[in-house]
Parts: sequence; structure tokens; C-alpha cells
Amino acid sequence: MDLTAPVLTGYGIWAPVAWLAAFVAATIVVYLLWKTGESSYKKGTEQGRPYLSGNAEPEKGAVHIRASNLYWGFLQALKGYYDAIVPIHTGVLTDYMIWFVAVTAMLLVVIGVLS
Amino acid sequence: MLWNLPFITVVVLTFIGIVTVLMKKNIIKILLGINILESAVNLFLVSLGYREGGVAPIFTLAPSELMVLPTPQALTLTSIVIGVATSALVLSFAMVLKKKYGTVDINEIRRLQG
Amino acid sequence: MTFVDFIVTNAPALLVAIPLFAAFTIPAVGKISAAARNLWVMGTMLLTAAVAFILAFRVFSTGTVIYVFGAAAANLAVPLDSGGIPIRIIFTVDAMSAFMDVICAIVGTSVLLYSLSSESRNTNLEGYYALYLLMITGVFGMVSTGDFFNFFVFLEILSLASAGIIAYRIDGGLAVEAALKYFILSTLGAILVLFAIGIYYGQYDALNIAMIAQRMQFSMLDKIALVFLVAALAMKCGAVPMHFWTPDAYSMAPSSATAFLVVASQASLYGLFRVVFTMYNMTMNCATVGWIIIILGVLSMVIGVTMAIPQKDIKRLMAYHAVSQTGYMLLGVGVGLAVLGNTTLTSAYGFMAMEGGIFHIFNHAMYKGLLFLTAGAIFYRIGTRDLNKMGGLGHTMKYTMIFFIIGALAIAGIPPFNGFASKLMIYESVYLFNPIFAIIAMVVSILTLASFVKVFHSVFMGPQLPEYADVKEAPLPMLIGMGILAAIVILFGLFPQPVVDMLVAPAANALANQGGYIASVLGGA
Amino acid sequence: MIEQIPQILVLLGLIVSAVLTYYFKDLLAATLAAGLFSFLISLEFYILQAPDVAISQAAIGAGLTTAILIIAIRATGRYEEGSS
Amino acid sequence: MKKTVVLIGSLLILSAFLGVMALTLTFGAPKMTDMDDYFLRFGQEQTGTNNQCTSVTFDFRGFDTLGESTVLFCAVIGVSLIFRKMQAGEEYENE
Amino acid sequence: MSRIVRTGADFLYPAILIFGLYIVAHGHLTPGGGFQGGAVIATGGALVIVAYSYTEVSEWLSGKVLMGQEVIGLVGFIGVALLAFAFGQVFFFNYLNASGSLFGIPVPYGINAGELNTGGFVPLMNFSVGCEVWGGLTLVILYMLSGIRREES
Repeated sequence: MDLTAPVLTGYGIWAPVAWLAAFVAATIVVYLLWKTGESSYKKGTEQGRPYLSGNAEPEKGAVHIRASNLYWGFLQALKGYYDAIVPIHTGVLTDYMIWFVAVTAMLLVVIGVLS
Repeated sequence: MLWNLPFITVVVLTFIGIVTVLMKKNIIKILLGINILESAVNLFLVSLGYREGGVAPIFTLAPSELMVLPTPQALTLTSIVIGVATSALVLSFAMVLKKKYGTVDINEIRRLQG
Repeated sequence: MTFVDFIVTNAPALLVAIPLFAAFTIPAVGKISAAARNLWVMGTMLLTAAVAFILAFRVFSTGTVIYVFGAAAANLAVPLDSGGIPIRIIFTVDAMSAFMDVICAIVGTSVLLYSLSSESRNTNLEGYYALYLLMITGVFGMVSTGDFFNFFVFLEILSLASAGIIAYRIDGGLAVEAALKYFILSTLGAILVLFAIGIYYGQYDALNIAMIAQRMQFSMLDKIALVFLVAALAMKCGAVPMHFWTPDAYSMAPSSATAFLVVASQASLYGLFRVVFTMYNMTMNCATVGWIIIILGVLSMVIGVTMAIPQKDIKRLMAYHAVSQTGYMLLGVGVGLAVLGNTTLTSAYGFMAMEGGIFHIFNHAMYKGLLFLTAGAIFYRIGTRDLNKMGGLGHTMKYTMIFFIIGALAIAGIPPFNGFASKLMIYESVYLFNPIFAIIAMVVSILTLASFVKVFHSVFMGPQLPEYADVKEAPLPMLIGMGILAAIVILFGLFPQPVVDMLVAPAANALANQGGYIASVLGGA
Repeated sequence: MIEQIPQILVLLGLIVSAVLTYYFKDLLAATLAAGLFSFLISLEFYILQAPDVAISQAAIGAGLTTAILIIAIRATGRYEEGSS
Repeated sequence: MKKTVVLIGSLLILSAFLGVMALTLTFGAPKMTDMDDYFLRFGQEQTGTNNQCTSVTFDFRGFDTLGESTVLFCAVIGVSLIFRKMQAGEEYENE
Repeated sequence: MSRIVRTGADFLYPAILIFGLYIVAHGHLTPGGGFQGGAVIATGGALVIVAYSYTEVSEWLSGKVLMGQEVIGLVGFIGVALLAFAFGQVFFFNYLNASGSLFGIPVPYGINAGELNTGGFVPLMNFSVGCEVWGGLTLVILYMLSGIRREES
């Protein structure tokens, strides 16, 4: 059996090993290009210090961005959607069972009557 | 048609069971509703196996050759024992929830949401 | 009869009998010592996995294996004097069942290895391991059985064992609340399944799946039974809008058990596919049912992933992703079902969509198991699941971080991990069916990546926080458990085609080929 | 016709006891109604020629389930409050 | 109340279909009885029991009965886990 | 509970026990079997447990014994089924039927008086299941009572 055979998806092909080889080759090319560049960075000088418009650097623990601050904009943009979808997850078992029974009834109508 | 009474009873019991499960807020009442539903299914299975004029499928006592079908009875036995296992587990959950949350009201057992 | 012959012949029975026997004896073995108990559990699991692999090898090399409980011979499905009807309980292990057996064996073994150290701080571990082995029995039984009432019994074993294990850490009542919700919903589902069994029995006097399939007429009663089964099994596998128990149960169960709960809900997914493909197949209106499954799948994908993004609990976030990924499987197989009757469309993309969906079952079990295990490792070390309190763990938990990256990239469908291969198959075949669904699937994939970037950033990145300064790497058994799954994720990502050829295509074939299933039980009907 | 009268009575009793189970706010009374329900359904099983199931239902449904329900009610409080 | 309307509507639909089911099936005259006739005819010789219900429960469908015992075992283990005495610090408190 | 209830339970329990064991033993001949008999005995056990207080009961009825009983029943059940492998048969094959040994008298088709020594492995399974159900259901009641007790203290 050919281990490296590509997957034929009916529309295109996917050959991970070839992709990986190309990826590695591209990385090597990038690395070589990067090597040819000229380094102006000098360790231990003023260059290494963070530049914060003259302010003092804050403490390490304070600069960590906590999880709920991420994607604030995304959640704000989709506020209408989330206001509709989150209250459905009420946490009340009765509501969950009503959803279940209602879906069963709906499927009964769709399959039993319409088809 | 009219003598399909056991089946009609099954439907009515299912209705009452589902109403009890969906309308009541007390976990123990919900469990009673589930018990009614389970009994309805059991009755459904046993009625499916009934033959007009049949006798119980036991050769020691049976006077005639016509017997009711034995398979639904075996299935129902299994179903009954599963039912009591379910009840035991749900009631233990209710007892622990009463101890931890101070209530068995479904509307107030909703710390996991969102 | 040699020993090897014995194992090969009786593999389907041993698959269930070994873990059952071990589970029954654990309360006694646990009295001896903790080490003896661990050895007993682990040995049982390895033996069961070996039997599962032997069985799967036999199925994939020679075709469907049947095992008749209590008959004069293991493959005597139809007694000579019965007039062509199967009367006993039959295990019918075709390629699809063997595929699920392989998944369950791999995930079960690595999760058990992991739980040997992750649960070691808890009390009454005999009960925990007994329930874990019973869950494994339940999954093996559900996917192997060819008898519908037997399916129901294993479904109940699985839901009781799962409910017990979800409530295992009481956690101030939260775990019990999750278990209660899961258990009452699944009891309702089981009642519907029992109604369906009664309907089949009343009409056809048969409980065997192949026999029901052969006698199927698709009358009004069969429609009702179909709806009951589809609703109940879709609820059990966590399809929107009946997914509400999933985040609760997945987040409150012990992490190791959560990784196996994923496989448990996939067993229900298997049941759903078995019902629509094997029991009904062409007798019903495939397009309608196919579209229902597709709609359930698309809803699951979108709502699952959008609900995942704002979550703050790491396991709850992953649980919503499990809902979302289940949508991919439903979408792929649903497309295959919708075009089932049409030969040209099936060969054009329907079969490929089914293969994609089924391959995704395997991949999802592996990487979602891996992700839940890494979440459990983090919880084991820092004692919280709140993403807001985490940060900077990459400095100390390097291996866990690597495993998390592998899992996260795989779930987001980044090449060359295994998630990409199956998602590509789904995208391209679904695009031919209906471009909108393919685009939705890709958007969902991007959102998945986005939310895992959030998790990665807030857990591992950033400066080392003072409160976690002395956090250590997870213990070795946990790392080995995660490593097995990570290795499979990479391996299957790099070499997808052999897996598709060997495992997935036969499984899809077995699912679509109703005649073959009936013939293997009833004999060339 | 005449031999069906006991069956009709039992089935009616089933429905009535199920409704009572729904109706009682006092959980102990509801449990007793459920016990009566179990007993009646066991009688119905006997009428339908299933003695094995009848014994099983009588012992498990009417006996044990009632016992564990009473234990649970002792632990969780006797009256359901604030229900619709 | 939207919820109540949905509830009543789905309950009515459900009972309507179950009612169709109840009226379609015939009580007292099963359509097909071949499997059970086999049990009644051959069960006594093949299992040696006079009670055919037991022969079906323990022999023909004995595996189901094993599963049923397992369900009971699950419940017992689950109840014992819930009421176990926990160590200090074993429970994780949210919030 | 009052002395009358206790005395009643004391007298009733042996009767219930014997009745349950009769149901278990004659499962293959008359209505009944392992589940029914085990449940009847467990109901009797529940009566005794309810009649006495939990502290008294837990002195002479240990959970370990009941758990052991349940495990023995289950292992016996699956062991009887697994023993078929020793005879070179498939799982759950009724190897004892018509073998002439214990429970092995052949039964012809038709109505007969009901010999106790018949039924193949069915009586063995009835005993195992009876043992298991007896232990298991009593254990459930005991555990739930222990839950109440800890809440009250």
C-alpha cells in the first residue's frame, strides 16, 4: 500500500506529505533569505529595552490579557445574535425537555404528514 | 377498534406522564411522571403480545395450546428493572441536591447555564 | 480448537464479557490494594483493546462477522427449523461497527492510562473504574449489536454509567446538577426508543435489525418509530437544539471521563446512522430525512461554535466545540443520505461526503479526547477551570502545551493534521451538493481556530503569573495517555489515504449497503 | 363483553390514579397514588396473562419504588411548593 | 406565554400520532407471530423449562438479562459513589 | 418505630424470605424467577430496615456483605454463561439442558407436571440473579438511608 498516496476528494486532491515537503522547502528558502540579511541588533544596549513612550514598563503580571477581554469587539458586533442565543440556555431542565418534545413533534409533522 | 382499550390507555398515560414531567417543578414529581411513562411503555409492550383467548406461556399449568407471546414479557421484565435503577439514581441525585442547594425545585437548580 | 481460534471465533462475545467481568469483580479486587486494582483495570483494558483489534482485523479482511449468543454454533444466525427467522440475540459486526470498536479501544486505553494518575487523589476509585469499564462495555455493545432491544439495554447501561461518572466529583452539587439533567433527558430518550421497539415488534414480530430491515414497509407506524428514534438518538449525540445537556455534563465530569463521553455520544451517532441507513434505507423518503439531518448538522455547527467563543470555563468551551464538530459529521453523512437513491450523484459526491463524515468521527474522537485530556492536566495542576485566572503556563507545562497545540490545530482543520483531511473531504463534496453549506462549514472552522487561539493565549501565553510559579509538568502516565492520541492525530494527518482506504471506505460502504447487512445475517436473501 | 368489564375498570383506575399522582401537592399522597398505580398496572398485567411481569411489577413497582420514594421524600421535604 | 403554547401544541401533536398508533394496531391479534411461535413450539425442548417466559428471559435472550443485571449494578455503584464519604479538599468549589 | 411494627417485621421477614426463595427456585416452572424473587426478598429487607432505625440496622447489616452478595451473584451469572466456553460452545449456550446431570432432565413438548430438576442452566442463573437483586436493591435502600442520616446529624 502506498502510504503517501493523496486523498482524492472528488473535486481536488490533498497530499499531506508533498505539502509537508513543500512547506519544509519554503521554510529553508525563507531561512536562507533571512540569513543573507544584515543584522544591526546589538545585545545589551538601549535597543533591547521596551519602548513605551517614555513610561515605565509595567509589572509582568499586569500585562497579561485575560480571556474575557479577548474578542470583545466580536461579541459586541454580534450583540443582537448573542442576546438572542444565550438566554435560550436557561439552565432549567424543564425548558430543555420542552425543546426535546417540541423537536420530536415537529419531526412528526415533517415526516409523518408531509412526506 | 373500540376494544383497543389498552392501547388507548397507553396513549392517555403517556400524555399524563409527559404533562407531569414537563409541568411539575419538583424533581420527585418529575420522577413520578417518568415512572408513569415507563409503566405506559411496559403496558404497551405487554398488550402487543396478547392474543385473544390466550393463556400465560407456562406449560405446567396451561390447559390449552393457545398461549400469549412470551417475548414482550421478557422485554418488560428488563424494562421494569431498568426503571427501578433509574428511580434509585434520580432520587439519590435529588437528595444530594437538596443537601447542597437546599432545594429540589428545578427552577432553582440552574447554576450551570449560558 | 487452539487458543487463537478460540479468541478469533469468540471475539464479539469477549469484547463485552471481559470488561463486564472485570467491572463486576472490581469491588472485590479493590479491597486488596490500590496497585492490584490499577493493574486489574489496566490489564482488562489492554486485553479488551487487543480483542477489539483482532475483531476489527477479521472484519476488515473477511467481511461481516456475526455471533449468535447461545446458539449451537457461533455463526448459526437462523436455526434450521425456524423457517428463516433469527430468534436469538445476534452481534453483527460489520465494517462500520468495527470502525467504532477501533475508536473506542484506542480512546478507552489512553484515557484509562491517563486516569490512573489524574483521578488518584479521589476516594472510592473502585466505583469510578467500575463505571468506566461499564461505559466501555456500553459503547462496545451499542456499536456491535445487531438486535434492537439489546441496543436499548446497552444504551441504558451507557447512560446510567455516564450519569454516575458525571456526578462522581460532587463539586458542591454542580456535578450532580449536570448528571441530573443528562440523566433525565436520556431517560426520556430511552422511553422513546422503547416505544419504537414496541412498534417494530408489534408490526413485524422481530427485534433483529436485519429482520426489521427486511420486513420494513414504511407504513405510518414506521414513520412514527423513525421520528422517535431520530429525535432520541440526535438528542443523545448532542445535536442542536437538543444539545443543552452537553456543555453541563462535559464540563462537570472528571476530565478523563469527559474524553470518553465524546466516544459515548458518538455511539449514539452510530445508532442514528444505523437506523436511517440500515433499517430504513431506500424504503423511506431519503431526501427528507437527509435534509433533516443536514439542518440539524448545520445548526449544531453554527450555534456550537458561536456559543463557544464567549465561554470562560475551558471545558465548557471545548464542550460547545464538541457540539459544533458533531455538526460536521451530521452534515457529511446527511448529504450522503439525501442523495442515496441517486446513483450518479452518490458516485459524484454523496459517497465522498459520507466518507468525510465518518472519517471525522474518528478524528474528532482523537483530537477532542486529546484536548479534554490537556484541559484535565491543567486542572490537575492549577485547580481551576476559569480561563480568566490562567496565564503563562507555557513556561512550566511545555509538553502539555505541545499536545494542546496539536489538538487545537487539528480541530481547527489546519494542515497537515487529521482534522484537515476529513474537513476537506466534507467541504469539497458538500460544495457540490450545496455551496452555502460548504461556506458555512469553512466559516465555522475559522471561528473554531479563533476560539482556540483565545484559549491558547489565555492559558499558555503571557508572562509567568506569580500564583502559578511552582506549577509542575503533568505526571508521566497522563503525558503518555495524551501522547498516544497526539501521535495518532499526526500520523493520520500525514497519511490519510491509507486510513480512508482501509477503515473509512469499508465503513461507509457497509453503512450504505443495506442488502449486504441483511444478507450477512439472514443468508443471501 | 362481560368478561371485559374488570379490564375496563382496571384501565379506568389506572388513568384516575395517574391523574391523582399529578394532582396531589402532598408528595407522600402522590407516592401512595403511584403505588396504587403500580398495583393496578400489575393487575392489568395479570389480566393480560403475564404473571411473571405482574409479580415483578408488584414487588418492584409497588414495593421497592415506594420505599425509596418515601426515603427520598423524608430527605427532601414533603410538600412541593410554588408549582404550577 | 409562548412556552405554554409550544408545550400544548407539541403535546397535542404527539398524542395525535400516538392515537393513530393505538388505533392502527390490533389488540388481541398480533399481525405476525412467527418468532414467538418458534419459542412456544421449541423452547420447552431446547431449554428444558416449562415457563416459556423464563426460557426467553434466560436462554434465548439471556444476554439482555445480563445487561439488565448490569444496569442494576450501575445504579448501585452510582448511588454508592454519590453517598460516599469524601476526603477534605476533594470537592472543587466553583466561585 | 413502635414495638408492634418491629415484632411484625421480625415475624414477617422469614415468611417473605421463604416465599422469595420459593419464587426464585421455581422460576423455570411457575411464574417467577430471579428478579421477582430477589425483589420480593428485598422488599422484606426494606420492611425490616424501615422498622428499625438506621443505627440499629447498620450494626448488624453491613454494606460490605450486601455488596459481596451482589458481586457473587453477578460473577455467578456471567460465570455460568462463560462456562459454556469450557464445553467448547458459544457464550450463553445452554450446556446443561438434557445432559442428564444436575438440572439436566430432558423435557418433551407439551403439558407436564413440572420436574424441579430440569431447565439446564436456567435455575442456576435464577439463583445468581436472585442473589444479585436481593443484595443490590437492599444496598440501594441502605445507601439512601445513610444519606438521610448524615444530613440529620
